[in-house]
Amino acid sequence: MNTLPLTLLAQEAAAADPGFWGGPGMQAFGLWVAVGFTLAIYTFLYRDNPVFKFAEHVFVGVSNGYLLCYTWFTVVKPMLVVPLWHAIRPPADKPLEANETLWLLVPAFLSLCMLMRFVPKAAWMSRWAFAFMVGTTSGVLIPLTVQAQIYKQLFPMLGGFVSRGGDTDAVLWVASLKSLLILIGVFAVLTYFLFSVEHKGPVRVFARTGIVFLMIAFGASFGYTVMARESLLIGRVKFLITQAGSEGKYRTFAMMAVVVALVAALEMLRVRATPPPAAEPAPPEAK
Amino acid sequence: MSPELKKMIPRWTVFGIIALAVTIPLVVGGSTRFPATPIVRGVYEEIEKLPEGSPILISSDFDPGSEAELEPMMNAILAHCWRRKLRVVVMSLCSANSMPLAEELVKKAAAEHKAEYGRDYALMKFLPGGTAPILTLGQSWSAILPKDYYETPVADLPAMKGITKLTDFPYMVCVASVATPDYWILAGNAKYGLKMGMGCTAVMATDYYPYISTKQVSGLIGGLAGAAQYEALVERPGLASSKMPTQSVVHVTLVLLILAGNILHFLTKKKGSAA
Amino acid sequence: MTTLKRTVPLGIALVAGLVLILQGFVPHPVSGKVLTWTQSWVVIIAGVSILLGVGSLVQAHATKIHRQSRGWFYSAVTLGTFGLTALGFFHPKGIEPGGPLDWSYQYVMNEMSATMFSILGFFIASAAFRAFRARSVEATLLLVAAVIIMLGQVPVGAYLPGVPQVATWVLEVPTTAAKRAIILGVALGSIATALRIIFGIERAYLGGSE
Amino acid sequence: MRALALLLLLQAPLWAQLPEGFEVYDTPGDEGSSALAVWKALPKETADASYVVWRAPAKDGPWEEVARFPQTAGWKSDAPQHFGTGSGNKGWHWASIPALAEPGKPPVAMWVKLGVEGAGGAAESAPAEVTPVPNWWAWNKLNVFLFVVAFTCVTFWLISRARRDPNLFIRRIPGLDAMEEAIGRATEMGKPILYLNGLNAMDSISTIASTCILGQVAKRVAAYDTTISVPCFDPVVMGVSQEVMREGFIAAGRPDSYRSDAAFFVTSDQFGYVAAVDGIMIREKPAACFYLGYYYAESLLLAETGATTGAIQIAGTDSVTQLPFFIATCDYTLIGEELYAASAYLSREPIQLGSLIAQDWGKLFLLAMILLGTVVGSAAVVFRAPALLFLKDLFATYS
Repeated sequence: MNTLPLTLLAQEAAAADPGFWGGPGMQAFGLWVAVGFTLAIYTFLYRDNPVFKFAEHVFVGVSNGYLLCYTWFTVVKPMLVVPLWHAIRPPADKPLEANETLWLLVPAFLSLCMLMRFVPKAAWMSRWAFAFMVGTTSGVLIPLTVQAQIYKQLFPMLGGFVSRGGDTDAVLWVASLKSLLILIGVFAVLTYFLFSVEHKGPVRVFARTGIVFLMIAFGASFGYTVMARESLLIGRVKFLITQAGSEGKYRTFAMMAVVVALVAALEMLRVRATPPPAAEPAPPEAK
Repeated sequence: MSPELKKMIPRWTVFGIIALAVTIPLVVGGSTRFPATPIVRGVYEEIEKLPEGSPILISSDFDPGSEAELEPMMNAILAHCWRRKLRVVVMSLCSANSMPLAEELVKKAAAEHKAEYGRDYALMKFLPGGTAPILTLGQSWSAILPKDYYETPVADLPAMKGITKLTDFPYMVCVASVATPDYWILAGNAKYGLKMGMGCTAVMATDYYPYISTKQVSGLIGGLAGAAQYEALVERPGLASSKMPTQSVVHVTLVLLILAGNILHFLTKKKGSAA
Repeated sequence: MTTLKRTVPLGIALVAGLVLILQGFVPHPVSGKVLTWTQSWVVIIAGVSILLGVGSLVQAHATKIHRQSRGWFYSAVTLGTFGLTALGFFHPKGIEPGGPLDWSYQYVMNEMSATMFSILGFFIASAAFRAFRARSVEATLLLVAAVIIMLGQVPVGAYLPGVPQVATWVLEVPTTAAKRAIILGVALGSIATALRIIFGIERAYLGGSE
Repeated sequence: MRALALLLLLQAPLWAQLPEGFEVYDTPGDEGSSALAVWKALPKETADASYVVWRAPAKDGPWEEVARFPQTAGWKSDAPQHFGTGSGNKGWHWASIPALAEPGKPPVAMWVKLGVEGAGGAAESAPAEVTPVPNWWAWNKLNVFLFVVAFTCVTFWLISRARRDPNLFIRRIPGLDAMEEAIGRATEMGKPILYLNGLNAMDSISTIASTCILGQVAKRVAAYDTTISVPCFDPVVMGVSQEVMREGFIAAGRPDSYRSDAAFFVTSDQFGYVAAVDGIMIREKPAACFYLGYYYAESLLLAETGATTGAIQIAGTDSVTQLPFFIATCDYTLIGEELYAASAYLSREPIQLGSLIAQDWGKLFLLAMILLGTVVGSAAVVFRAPALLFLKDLFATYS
């Protein structure tokens, strides 16, 4: 995140009543917190240390608190609780559509079954909810997978590899060769995946070709991903840079000093407290 | 130094080199242009074809973790849509965090393009459940999205005029950092014939090449490089174009690191076999 | 008891599965309704089940604190921040902007997520440095393809003769072929697994096979 | 100017010709939301002239325009979902007419007429009546249905065959053989095993497959008396994992050594989960890490951290994007469908192996089709014989 959305938020907040949490005080404090936690997480690159451990545990606590509330406000309350409540006490302006709402008793019951896991003796009831979720997914998935994955992927391979084009409608050799290679690749990789055939003789040749295709594909995907991963890093570094200047109240430098000092101090304590590593039996080396 | 720490030295070296390769070009600055490939054009041209005032659906399926990569793309697409005077409807299938983020990004872009909420764009709520919500939207929009992000009934939004189900959108773009394009292809395109294009993180891009050749997806904007190309198409160099110099430096550094790793590997191997 | 514990869930999976397979072939609005409903039920059940997770979390950390086992301080941190954030539930703004929940999302979760994610920028480099060694033919192919695509991705690559062309070719031909084959295999595998579940052959998710 | 145009229009002999074969019928295989109009192309068509389609609730109006396009567009061949890919589509136009009735409400009859407008004048056809009704069967998905039925039958047949003759050949899958080894090694070292189910919820086939494998792993873990920890991303998956492991311990005859907190919930936030699991890896230093299920960007964050701890790492995922990272950082990786095969492979139960072989039959069928398609399809292009493209029609998906 850079500074622009925050200034925009500030303008909006000024229009409405920002309240305590949307006010400039909490915003500035938020940025201090953000810079601090960003640097704390980065200390993991050095090694596991109490500062990272602290940030990690905050992360787990906050995310669970947020997700709990979020699920209540976006799923449970509007989809289950409110409609059921209206079924019991219909609001004056809305007549009850009983037969539709009462169906909600099914998920309500299955949800209760799920919560029965808290009662060890009745934990098996959760299986009903598991079965419902797993069964419906499997059912929806089957026709869709045949249609969208098998047939749609098979379709372009059924027209052969030769293509014609241009003014004379002549055979396009380069394009045709490309299609032929794709066909060979698909054929070889599928052969590699056969489970009930031993990789011997001609099957072996195809399976080996399949591995070649797979390896090139995996290498390519890896290379392709580098940009994505680096852009995230660029985004973060940009954030730290904007918070390092006078506009960002030199937060990055201040927090960096705090985090580095903390890590260093705690590391020194640890080194003093632990006996030399030679005392531990060396674990067998992993290959 | 303990042997445990000694083992970390090559890692720390790599980390240090990468940190420098990212930070230095960012501090120095600059920008590059990137000509567009046909795959990126596939999205641009479909949007270009839509008549003025058509609705367009954007599924903003990424959360803050991928913001850096997908924000420039989202901005370029939004700029294009509003320049073509389309009604933009934004929704999300990704996660609890994706809709607040989408709101932030879209509002920022809207302010820049003087787009008005309700008339030129509308924000919907996050829908969990993978293909399930798409399947429902294909039957009836109001079944699960009767109200927008701010609890306004959808019927009151001019931007949503004439939309009763998914296929009332002549085109949609899914901008994703997670597997939601699969859901859109599976449920939106395969089941309801919804025309779609997509943008995604670079990591996902290669997965979706097959869907382009089967024409299930009209085009694909892959990662920052794709976003830089889209920015060039809409003639609006922005975030993506400005990040390209850093990317170049990091990529070259990484290639050099791999080369160095191999040279070291062969040198130690030779030593090992000689001993 | 076995009926309730075993037969009923298997029956639920069978009926739910078969009904939804058929649903895929029935365009009638009634069938549409079946789909909409069952799918929203799944969403609701998944939503309620977050309580299970939170329960497990609280229990685990509370036990640690109670026993004062190693690192119990950190458990207290988790429980404390969890409790503080969850208090935001009572703020009138809920998860809307301007409330404490939105604040903790914006300045804590969001920032830490992005940072953790960006660590990949370092890890992808160390993984490449360590793993991309030309040990065998396969490893060399992996390495060469990765290097070519890396260079082809950035404007710099455009100045190296042949690199952009080879990069496009690699993405269009071998990558498309391999991925198409994997998609086909995965599709068959998932259909087979789905069938095993619907017909009760695979029942591990209900706890074992007996 | 307008008057002149009107004059011209009035003077122009109304030779605007109406197309032949105009027909309106209910869209087959839909939920009753539309009807289809089809008509034969005119001998001379230009881009300046248009076809217009109107609908009305009664024979005498009021008419409402529902489609308008140039004569050079709107071909049947553009809509294989309604008309297939057959050669009969040549030279025919079509339009879709939305139904008058609201979705889910009883069907209502409507009248439809076709018009031609152009420089040559305008003409309208006689109205035709049609009632769009909801259909109970999507015939255009027959090919999909047949595949599902055939695959189910083959699966059952192979299962019954496997019951009779349990000595089925399944090739070695090195990653799965290594799992057993890894559990043994963990026992020797007295260190725990870390098992991750992926980040998808229980309604994902990869997660289901992963929990099934967990059952097999739990059996061995119980037999060897090793410790296992399963940090979960999804609460439901946590519940299922607990059930699966409990049964695994019971099957191994050691129900007393099962601890219900072996599978525990961390958080449903992607990177919060990663931070916590990375922490667990660094601190507990597991002897083996298993990553089975569906993964997103966290794959490399997990596996790279695991690699620094020196654990044996075995991954399996159908997430094509993340496979390269597991391949680069793990000792063994199950690619795509090998993940689904794993539970059957480890259990060695004939029923399960039978369905595994059904997957192979599916692949053989696809291989045969690709081969046939290559030969016949290429011949179709080389000899310019489009009739040979019949295979494409068989596998076209009309949605």
